[in-house]
Amino acid sequence: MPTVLAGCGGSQDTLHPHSHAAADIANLFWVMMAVSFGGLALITGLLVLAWVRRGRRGFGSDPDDPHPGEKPSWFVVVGMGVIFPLMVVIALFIVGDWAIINVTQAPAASSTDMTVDAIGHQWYWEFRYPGTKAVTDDEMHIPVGTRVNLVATTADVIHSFWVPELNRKIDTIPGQQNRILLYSNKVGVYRGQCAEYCGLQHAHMGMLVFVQPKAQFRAWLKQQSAPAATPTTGQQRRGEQVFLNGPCSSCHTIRGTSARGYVGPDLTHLASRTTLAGLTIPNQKGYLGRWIVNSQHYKPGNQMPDIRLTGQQLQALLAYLESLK
Amino acid sequence: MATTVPPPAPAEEVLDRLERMWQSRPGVLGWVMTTDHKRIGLLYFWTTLVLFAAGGAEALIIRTQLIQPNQHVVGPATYDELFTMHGLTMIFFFIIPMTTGAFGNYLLPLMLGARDMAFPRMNALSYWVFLASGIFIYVSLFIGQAPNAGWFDYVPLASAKYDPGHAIDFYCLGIIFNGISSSLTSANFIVTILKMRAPGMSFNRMPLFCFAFLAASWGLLFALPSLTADTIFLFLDRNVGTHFFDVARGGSTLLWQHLFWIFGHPEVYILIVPAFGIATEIIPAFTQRRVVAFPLVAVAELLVVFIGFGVWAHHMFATGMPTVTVVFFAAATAVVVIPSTIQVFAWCMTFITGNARFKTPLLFIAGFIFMFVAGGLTGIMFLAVPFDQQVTDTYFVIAHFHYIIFGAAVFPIFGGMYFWFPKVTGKLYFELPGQISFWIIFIGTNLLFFPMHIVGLEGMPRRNYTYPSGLGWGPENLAESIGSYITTLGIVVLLVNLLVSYFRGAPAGPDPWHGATLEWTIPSPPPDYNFAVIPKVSSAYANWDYADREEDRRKLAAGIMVLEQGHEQPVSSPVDGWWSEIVEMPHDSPWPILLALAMGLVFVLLLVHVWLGALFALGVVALTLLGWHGEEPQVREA
Amino acid sequence: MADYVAGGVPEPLVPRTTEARNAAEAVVVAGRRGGPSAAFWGMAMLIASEATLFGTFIGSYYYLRFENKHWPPPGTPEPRVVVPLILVGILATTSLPMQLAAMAVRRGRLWATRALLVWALIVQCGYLVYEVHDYFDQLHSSTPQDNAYGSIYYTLLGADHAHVGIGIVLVVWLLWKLARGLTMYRLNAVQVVAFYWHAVNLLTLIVIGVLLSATL
Amino acid sequence: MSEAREIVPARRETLVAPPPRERVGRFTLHQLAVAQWLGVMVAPLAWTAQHVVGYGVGQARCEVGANWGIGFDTWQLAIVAAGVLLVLVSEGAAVAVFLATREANYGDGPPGDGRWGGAVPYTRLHFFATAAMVANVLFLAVILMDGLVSVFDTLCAQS
Repeated sequence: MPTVLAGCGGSQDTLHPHSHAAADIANLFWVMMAVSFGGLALITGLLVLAWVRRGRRGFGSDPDDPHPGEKPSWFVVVGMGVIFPLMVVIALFIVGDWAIINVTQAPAASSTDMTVDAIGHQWYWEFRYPGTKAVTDDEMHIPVGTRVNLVATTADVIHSFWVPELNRKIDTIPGQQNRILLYSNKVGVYRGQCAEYCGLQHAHMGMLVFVQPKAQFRAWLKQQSAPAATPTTGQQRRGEQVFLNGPCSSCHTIRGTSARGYVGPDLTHLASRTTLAGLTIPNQKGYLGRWIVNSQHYKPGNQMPDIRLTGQQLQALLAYLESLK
Repeated sequence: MATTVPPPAPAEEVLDRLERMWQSRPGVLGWVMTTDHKRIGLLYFWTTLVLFAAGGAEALIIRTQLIQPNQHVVGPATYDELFTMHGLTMIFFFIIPMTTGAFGNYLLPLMLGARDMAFPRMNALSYWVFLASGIFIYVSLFIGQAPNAGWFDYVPLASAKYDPGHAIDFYCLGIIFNGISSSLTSANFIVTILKMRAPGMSFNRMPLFCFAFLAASWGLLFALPSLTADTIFLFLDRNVGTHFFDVARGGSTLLWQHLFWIFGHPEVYILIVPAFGIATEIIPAFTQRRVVAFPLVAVAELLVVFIGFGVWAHHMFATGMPTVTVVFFAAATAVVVIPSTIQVFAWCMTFITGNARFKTPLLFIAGFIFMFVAGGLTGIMFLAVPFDQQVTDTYFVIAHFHYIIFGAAVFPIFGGMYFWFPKVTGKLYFELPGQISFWIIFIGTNLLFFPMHIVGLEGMPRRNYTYPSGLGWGPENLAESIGSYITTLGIVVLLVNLLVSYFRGAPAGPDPWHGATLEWTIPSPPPDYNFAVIPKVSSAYANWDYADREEDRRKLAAGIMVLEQGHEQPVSSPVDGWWSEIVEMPHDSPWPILLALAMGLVFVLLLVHVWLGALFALGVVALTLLGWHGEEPQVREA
Repeated sequence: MADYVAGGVPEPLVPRTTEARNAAEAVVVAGRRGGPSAAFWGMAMLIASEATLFGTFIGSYYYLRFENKHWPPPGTPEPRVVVPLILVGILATTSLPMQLAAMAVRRGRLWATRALLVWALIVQCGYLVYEVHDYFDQLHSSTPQDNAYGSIYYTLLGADHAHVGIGIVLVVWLLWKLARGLTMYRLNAVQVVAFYWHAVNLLTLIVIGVLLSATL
Repeated sequence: MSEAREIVPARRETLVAPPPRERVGRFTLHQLAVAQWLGVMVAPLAWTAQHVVGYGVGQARCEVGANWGIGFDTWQLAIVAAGVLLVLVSEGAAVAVFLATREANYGDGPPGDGRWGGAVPYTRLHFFATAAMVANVLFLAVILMDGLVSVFDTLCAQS
């Protein structure tokens, strides 16, 4: 198998948060982990103590006492087994489910600056920017330091939108409009992935979140809202014909042309992306070509059939697709 | 510490009578028609062991596939079937039948001082139904139609639209079929524990093992119907065109998840509570000390299952339920921790205040406590909803529940295998290989499961048939795979050790460990009638009440409490164990296996949509039941 | 050994089912035993499990109801109220003959038992026949394939009818058994089946109530 | 027979049912038995009811088809208050039985002398009462936690 993307820039480490929601969760984890190791150490210590004292009767009680050291043991069991853990879980409950949950739960609509719709498909993510025509797939852009109201829905089965470094995950349930706050305090690329098992290619359903400076983001959005670039060279025009007359247009949309398919991703600005097929391969001419003729090799079971094209048809098609900046 | 007096020469002719009356037919027919709980327990044991091997093989293929990024040992389709079957097998066809089926069947009557289960023929029926359901579900694998939507099988992925073919139908019918077996077993156990106790064994004199199995049986009895209803809905949606889970027609996909987890969470406790029971029998035997805080441990075993019914939605925190709802279940999740902490500290204090001898079984229990605490602590973390929403569906969760299910359920099963091996076979196992097998398994499992915490926190979702390089997941996965191979090696050592011991082991005698409960008062292997004299019980650790045991021997000599006029078994009142009657128990019967076959026919015909045929097969089931009840237990002239 | 005591009762005084070879002896044994038979407990387990199954069905019914704005959905007829209520009332009365039968068999009154069982059987069959007819009649106006409401409605109702049917089979079986005299085993059977019928009657009342709640 | 006589158990009182009218401290055995079952049963049932109804009220208040206009906080507070009350009753009963049978063991040890030494049902009463005393604390905790969040967390916000 040819080399597939190496994480493609972003990482998805829950312990490298870049928003206060993710940061709160990470800090909570560090505290819980410390306490947990304490507890594990305590129990292990007791077991070791028992091993050290093996072969001896307990705590100086006479040998035929059936309950050596029963009383002190009761104090340990009730104190360490009931009262102490009860206090710990109640504290954790209050911190986690009363304080932090107000940060991670769906944001109040009024408190957000913009909305992005994330639509899960088998097996890629589609992103729409309400109020604009912009549609992009697998790669979404948001402005830095902006409270984004992310609405997660699904076109087929249950998926789960998850960008660990920005916030917790949210499932896309048919018939529901689940929302989370997407916010980043740092420009950069963050990787996300579908987290709910959604079929054959669940493993290849990644996404990238490009967090850009506000001005840059506005420019990007403007460019994405525009219809597809009209082909300039003859090669590209032939490619367009291949696309429109071939099988492609039945599944894919290119705004500004007659291609209106909705099975596969929107390709209007394909060339402006860095990756293909849910972060399976980089968006380079070679990969794109091989993907078109043999996508089942990279992503077995995906919805796109292997397309049979002659050599120059393929070259023309690639030239056209490469021109869709 | 005094040891038990060797039994005096028994009244031979009485024992012969009992022997003749209670022994099953010789040969294969004896095993097919048997209603002897010991034979049924052994049948369960061997069957589940085979299925354990299958589930383990699936796990090994999975680990080999994930040993490094972008592997292609198996394709995604196969991988999905593998992890689905792994989950189904280990939960429904290994741990539950191994604990309740094998250990429960073999040991409960022995610990209660009974001669058989309350419903011996129903007991046989549950085994044959279990076997049939196991074959049913594994046939799917061999005809390439294995369930492939995960063991929790979420709709709409499992609906006919996204998963055509028979895969999910096999899942639905197999689960219902297996559920029938489990329900029968649990009903049988509950009645046995409540009614078949030796007269005088009041509730508070019952061994903790029995409390654990009572709790697990109640759990199964009340949890399974929810899954049954769920799978019925799914089967109807797929094959009859109903719309329970079809959002377009007013259905709800979350309904599946709710019903599934109303079963699925108690299920987790049903898996480990019998393991608690095994632990609470091994610990007293190897510390020569009664378990600390007896009432609290007993109630904790019941509470963990009871409260476990109130926490199901914590598997659904990421589905966007209202915050108030979510937090309701977080609160229950917080409190369900406490019964476990009670038991852990009770066990540890028993270790310390007792006189611990770290033989192999106790080593497994110590390892179990370590693994259980480790897995339990990560479990506590999930009560913080935001954290749960961050790591759910990642390998962090896999690590958590494998620490619980392998560490807390399977370790005691291994410990129990060693512990009761002398009782079942009459031979001693070899100690050194036993301890070696423990250390291999202990190191292997920790190497296998601990890195999953890390890789999960690094963002690796579960159920991916492969993963990209460059996200730093490689080393952990490599370690996990190596760990899986080491664990397998350890299990092989364990089984080989037991197998060799079976042929080469030294004779064990009735009571090699000076164990606490009644099964150690009788010869090993136990006679078909279990107890020559219905034992006198005046504490939860009956084998240590020497006066009572001495009295039993004198009673045998005097022919008192022998009940040899037939297939007789005393029945007592549920709480205080006042003796209420002596019942005649049924003997070998062909009907259980016939009934299981008829039921199997029903499910096969449902699978292939021969509705009328299924109806006809139901008629066959009814006729079989008629024949079953044709033979009424009456006096058998011995 | 007369005064050896275990579990509160001297061994010779403890009733043996093996001593019950005919009706009279069975009655004596049943009279002397403390508490209900193990078979009774077994039926209690079955009922617990079945009740949980129906509890799940009913929970699903209300869950789906909360998920839907209109219940039943527009276009689906509301369930009829009067006739089902009357019928279920009539069915509930069969608890009386069943209980009387259990008490009669306990006194060894074989003919009374048979007569009471037949009484109950007639009413139960009447109920089931009408209900099944009504069930298929309703299928003309709405089907389980229409929407989630139809699905849960027909599933719940059908499951309940199935349980009534099983009860009828059990009563027929009892009569067939009792035709050949009384034994301990059959005495237990009558008591157990009576128990089952009380549960089914209660279940039917609840199920019908739930289904009719859609008309509120 | 003669041989049988001499093996009449030494502690037959551990095996014979005492009369329910027998006085144990300030109560009769019968009263204690009832109190013990109250202590064991009431709290779990109270929590079950509170949990199910509380969840149902949440659904009824926040779901699509919930056009019943349920006053959420009032309901929750009522349910929680009732739950807490019942659990306290249960705990009270358990404590009473525990104190009345304080001299008995739990039945796990070898019987000592007299009715306290291990005679059923004194040990059984003591056993269940002790267990219930601890268990009820857990039910109290979970009901209070439910009450806390159902009042303070933002209502019907999607988690």
